[in-house]
Amino acid sequence: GDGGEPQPESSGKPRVALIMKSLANEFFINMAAGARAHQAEHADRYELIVNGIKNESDLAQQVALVEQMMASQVDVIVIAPADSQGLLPVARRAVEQGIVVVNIDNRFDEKALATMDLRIPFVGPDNREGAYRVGLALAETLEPGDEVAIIGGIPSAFNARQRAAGFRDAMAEAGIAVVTEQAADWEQAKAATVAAAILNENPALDALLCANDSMALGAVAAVRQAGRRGGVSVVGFDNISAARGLIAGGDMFATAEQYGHQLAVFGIEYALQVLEEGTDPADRKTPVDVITAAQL
Amino acid sequence: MLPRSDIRLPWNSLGLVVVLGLLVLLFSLQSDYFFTGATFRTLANQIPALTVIAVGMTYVLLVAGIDLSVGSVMALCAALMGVLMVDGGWPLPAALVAGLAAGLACGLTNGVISAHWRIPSFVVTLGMLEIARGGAYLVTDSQTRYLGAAVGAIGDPLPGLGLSPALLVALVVVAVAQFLLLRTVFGRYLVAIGTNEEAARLSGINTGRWKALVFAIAGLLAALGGVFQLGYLQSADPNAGIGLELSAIAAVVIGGTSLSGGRGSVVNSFLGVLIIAVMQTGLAQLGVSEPGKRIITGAVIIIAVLLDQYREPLAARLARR
Amino acid sequence: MLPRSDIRLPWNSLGLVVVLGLLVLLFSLQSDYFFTGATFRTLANQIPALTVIAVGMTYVLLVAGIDLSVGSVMALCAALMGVLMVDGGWPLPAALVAGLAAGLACGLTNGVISAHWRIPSFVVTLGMLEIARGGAYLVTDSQTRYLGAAVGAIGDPLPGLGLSPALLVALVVVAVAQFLLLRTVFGRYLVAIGTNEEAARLSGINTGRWKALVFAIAGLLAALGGVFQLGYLQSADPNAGIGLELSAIAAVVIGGTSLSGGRGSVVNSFLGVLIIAVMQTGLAQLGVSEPGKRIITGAVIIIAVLLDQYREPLAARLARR
Amino acid sequence: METLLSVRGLHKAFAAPVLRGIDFTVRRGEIHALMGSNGAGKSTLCNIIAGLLAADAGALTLGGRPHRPRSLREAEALGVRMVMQELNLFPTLSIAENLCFQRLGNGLGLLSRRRLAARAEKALARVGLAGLNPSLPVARLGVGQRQLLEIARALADEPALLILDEPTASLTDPQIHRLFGELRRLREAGAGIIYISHRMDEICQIADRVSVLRDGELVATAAAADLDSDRIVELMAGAPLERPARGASGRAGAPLLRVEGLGRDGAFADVSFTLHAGEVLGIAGLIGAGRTELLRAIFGADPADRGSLRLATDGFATARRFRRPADAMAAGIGLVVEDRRDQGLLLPLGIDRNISLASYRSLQGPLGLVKRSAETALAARYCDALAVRCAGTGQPVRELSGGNQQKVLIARWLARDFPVLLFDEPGRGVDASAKARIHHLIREAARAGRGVVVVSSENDELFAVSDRILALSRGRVAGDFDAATVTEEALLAACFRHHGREEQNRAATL
Ligand SMILES: Nc1ncnc2c1ncn2[C@@H]1O[C@H](COP(=O)(O)OP(=O)(O)OP(=O)(O)O)[C@@H](O)[C@H]1O
Ligand SMILES: Nc1ncnc2c1ncn2[C@@H]1O[C@H](COP(=O)(O)OP(=O)(O)OP(=O)(O)O)[C@@H](O)[C@H]1O
Ligand SMILES: [Mg+2]
Ligand SMILES: [Mg+2]
Repeated sequence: GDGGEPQPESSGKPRVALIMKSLANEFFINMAAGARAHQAEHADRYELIVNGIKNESDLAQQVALVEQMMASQVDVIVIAPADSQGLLPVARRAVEQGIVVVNIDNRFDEKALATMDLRIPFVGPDNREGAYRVGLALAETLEPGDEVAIIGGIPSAFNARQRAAGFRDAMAEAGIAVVTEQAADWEQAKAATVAAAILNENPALDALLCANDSMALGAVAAVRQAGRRGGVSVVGFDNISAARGLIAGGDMFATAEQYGHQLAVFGIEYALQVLEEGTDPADRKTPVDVITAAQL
Repeated sequence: MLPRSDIRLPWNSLGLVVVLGLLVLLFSLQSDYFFTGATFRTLANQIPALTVIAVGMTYVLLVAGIDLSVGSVMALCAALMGVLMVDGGWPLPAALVAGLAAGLACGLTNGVISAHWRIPSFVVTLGMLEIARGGAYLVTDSQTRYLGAAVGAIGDPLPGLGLSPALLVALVVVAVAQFLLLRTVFGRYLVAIGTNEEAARLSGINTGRWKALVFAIAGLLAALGGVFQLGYLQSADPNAGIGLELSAIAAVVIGGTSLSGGRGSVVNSFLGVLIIAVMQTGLAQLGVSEPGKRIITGAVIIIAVLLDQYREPLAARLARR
Repeated sequence: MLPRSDIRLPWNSLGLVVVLGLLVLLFSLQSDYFFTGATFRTLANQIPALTVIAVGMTYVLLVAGIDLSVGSVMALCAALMGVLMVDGGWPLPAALVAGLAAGLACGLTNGVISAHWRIPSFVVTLGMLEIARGGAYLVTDSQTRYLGAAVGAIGDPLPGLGLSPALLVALVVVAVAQFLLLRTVFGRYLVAIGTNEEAARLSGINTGRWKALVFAIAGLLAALGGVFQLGYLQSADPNAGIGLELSAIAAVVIGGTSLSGGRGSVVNSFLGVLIIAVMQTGLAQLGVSEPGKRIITGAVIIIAVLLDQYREPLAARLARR
Repeated sequence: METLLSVRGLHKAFAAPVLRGIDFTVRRGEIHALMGSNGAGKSTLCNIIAGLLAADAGALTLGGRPHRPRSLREAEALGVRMVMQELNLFPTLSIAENLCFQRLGNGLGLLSRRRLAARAEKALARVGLAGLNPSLPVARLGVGQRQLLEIARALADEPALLILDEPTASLTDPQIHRLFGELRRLREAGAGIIYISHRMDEICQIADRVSVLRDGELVATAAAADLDSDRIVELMAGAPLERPARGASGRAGAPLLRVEGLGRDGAFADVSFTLHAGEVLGIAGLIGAGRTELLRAIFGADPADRGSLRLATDGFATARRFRRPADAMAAGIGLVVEDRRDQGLLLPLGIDRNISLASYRSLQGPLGLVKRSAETALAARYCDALAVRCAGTGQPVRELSGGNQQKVLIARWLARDFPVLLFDEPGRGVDASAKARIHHLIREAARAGRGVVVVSSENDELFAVSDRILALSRGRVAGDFDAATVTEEALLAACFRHHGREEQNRAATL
């Protein structure tokens, strides 16, 4: 603790707080489930509290969560930050309070970390590279000069920008034209509306690249409604179960698997390692794999 | 004697049709592909859910209530149907009944609590917004369910007609709701309750019961919206319909329905839905940037209602001729 | 003769304090770490923005208006300040003035349009919700600005006191706003306008001007909320405050302010803010699942207002002694 | 005659007792006047009979059976109909829908518009509104017409017991006449009628028996023939009333306000007159003559379309047309509105807050603080001057009786010293002695050099306060009379001047 607070009774086991971007999204749910399963197996090693914010972009609420966990005097915070810079001040305070902080999923801004003279180990995938590889897989089925459109997440979200950038990298490399890039705020219905409009406006469109699978589901609906099934490919990101069904059925071409199930577990193990051994683990990039019908 | 009041009814639709026409014209000038059958089919596929939800909202606003829970209730009902069909293996009709029943139950809960304890419906439905969303996460375990062709028949265009069953049902709902409002005792009671609830109560109307019924209808229509959404997207997403209450209220209010009750028209709400849908589709087709979309949408909402201010004097002047 | 109306004022706070006490008790029983200084310092850091925004909302609801744009306006103002400081190199005080001015301008626009053209404020502020959000995206180019220690002084606890300047300012705002409401002619006018706008107008009150002023105040306070948020997060996020209007209205309505105008209390709105904040903090400390959080939050909103129903008769009985 | 309604030992209390041991009967085929000063408990008694309130103690029987209705609807099923003191209409619904609200549909719940219109036309004809289009929304009617609508609604059901709580408060003589014809017809058919009014002349004309309430106690019941109005007033007040002399506040001074060719489309046209200091100008007219509209236009509540006002303050130099009440008030004009509940009072707020509403300029301390003791003192002064019956100056106005609410509204405007004061039906619902006080205050104001305009549908009231009376007919000035010499006949004839020949003839036969 930071002050002379009376320490409440505790079991003596380290208490780990897992702070997610959202617990209303399959990807993070998987992550949390993985963590819970791990904790159940190692119940003697640590206690686990899982929290997520209501709205994936609500930075303030996530900062509040970190503070609340600090107030609860947890020993470890494993966090998937909603913003790569906005969480840093509070993370630093947590570190100063003696809490072990591990960064998962969305990487803290390295420059900002450096200026703050802070070191927080990172475990997670590279969204941009993942999107790039999904884009390349798609590009193999297209030809230079073909037209595609990108449907992005909430415009200011870090991973939304990363994924869109990855898609753009791949398209540029393959010489495919991106005719429009629009945001659909990660939402299925919104993506359906946007995709339908894009399809109307671009009769020669060959593919829709969506920054997550929810939006890909919306795009698939729009393609079907426009009667262009087979003519327009759709790719997504996250590999949620519904997307797997679509890929199997040929409505979607590909998605990206980030092994979310293990992501939080890696983070927790890193933290426990710091606690128990006092070592300072290196960053660890977790794999991202492209899932197409061939992988299912 | 000419029934003059009919001409001056607040539900004349002149101003809205003008706004709609202007929007279509503008987008057609900007994009070669806007004024095409494809666009209008797209629109026709997108609006059924918002349409029926706006109908329910019109009724709720008419009795001076508000329903913030429609988006969550829609998601909950769609989620329930999705889970029952995918995980439970239920046939579509059975799941459909269960989904509609869930919507009805949510709406009835809203109505009974707010009417019986005289709590502002804003608060009750705000509570329900949270509760139903929680329910949607709970039943789906926060995972989207893909249903595929099993529900396709709802949203796919009927051969020969080019319109989906969802749209047809939505149009029927609009027509029936407008008829109920204008031509039945039920409709007059709603207007009376919205105008002067105390006087309505004194006239022997069981205002609480009618209001509860109205919220139940709104819940049922939210569930129906969920069915349409399910058919359209062929999947059940527990995060569906976030913020939908504001879109629905915007459509209804653009349609000239008063937020303080007693004045409203279902047909005009439908025109409000069309204005919103045309705007969304048009802006997306033009590929306007996100900030631009937001700013234009906001401005159009205000301008539509502003123009509407001039609708009544105009109609009155026409009527005086 | 006894001035009875003062005793029977709606702004007695008994029921709310009871609800708040119950929540604290419950969470303290469930978690060893809840009833600690650390938790309360955390709370104290989190509430300033919502508090001042709820104060503005109380005023708006008092004159029978509503302001849906507060979240967006807050984000726009914070974004503007962030951009001016980071990209423009402005010093904090100058950026602060610019941010507050932007909030005032948004609020004034809301007020003037809705008062002058007699458009429901629901619609105008819904439009502004979109426009200001678009503006926030525009000025930041949709990217969060990190400000660091430059703004830390706003949100960091003052040494010795343990409370941040933001909280102190927020408390002063609450006190001043309550005082204005109860003790000044301005407050009387707001209550009169909210109770019967036509009667107020016919008594020579320039209702349009006062209403515009109230919306301007709400805009200014939303901007102040943005300043606090900036200090708290040390960064300017164009996505901040999505859905904040509902939280603010929930807090105010839990505090017993009527949505139909004429009845409200700033202090009780503050208690409403505390109830919401305590609930969020408590649920997070217990690590309740997301569906659970939603369902409990919804239920508490409804129950708080339900208990509030029993507050007035109870207070009346106490006053009669 | 057979007893229709009997009330035994009725008690009712709100914060304080309001009815104390009332014994009261109504016979079949009688019109029973219920008299009492403001706040005596008349409306409360009727509300209990009509099922709106529950008694604390006591027994009621109707037609020999115990009568304990739990709602208005239940009482109505037993043949009781009440026209309440305040209007209870639905402005957004049509006249026909309002008139037939209880029976809107056919068996299937569908509106039968033709049947509604037919029934509405019949009901309207009974109260002399035959020309009105039944599909107009009620929002477009004036207060007088709405009052008639309420009466038509009650009459249409041929009730066994009809309660009229001040039905004539905003009606003019011809309508009252017609109403009395209908009441007599109903009486012949064997109905019992409870009639509440503060107009003594009406009581003498129509009532068979009179009961007088004072402070919640029934102090007398007697045949109307055995009482005269002085005696009734004495019973009501517990003391004899000095009758104010007719007319004349003194000498009219210099001109204060000139109205020149004022007009508002569809309401009134080409109205010109001059108001002098020290003068009370009465305005007479039939319902819908445009009197309310005229006052509202002068005050800027609904701006005029044509014409202008000139004020003495700038030597009649500028021609103005106020667009906002605030502007008119700044120029020294005040208006007491006709529709106190919807446009005048802040019902949930205290008496003090209501009286001070237009006077905060003088009740304002430094920093805009309200001088609360001054506010309370002001309220106490006027509660006293107008004998407002209340539990304290902080009591919510909602809880006051109708007449006392009216006094509070008048107090708001007397509390400030406007050079020009406009009163629209100031005596609406006020009892005789309070009316005398109000008239006294109006004349006092004039004597102090202010100019006062009084619109009233009650000729006695006009005669009692005015120096001069202007007649409006169909929105046009149809006569300017000296109040001391004009006869009722001449005034009535002027009011009908711009009506059709047929209506004028009908009026002549009244
Ligand atoms: N809801 C209420 N709460 C408290 N007091 C009330 C309430 N309703 C009526 N009263 C009181 O009861 C008394 C009788 O009121 P009532 O309306 O019966 O008078 P009234 O004889 O009809 O007077 P008026 O001639 O002015 O209409 C008044 O003093 C009034 O203030
Ligand atoms: N809001 C309105 N819209 C349209 N017409 C109206 C409105 N208010 C009044 N009128 C009409 O204007 C005319 C003048 O009404 P006004 O109320 O001035 O008459 P009045 O002489 O004061 O009679 P009273 O008040 O007793 O009804 C009437 O024909 C009335 O129907
Ligand atoms: Mg009365
Ligand atoms: Mg009038």
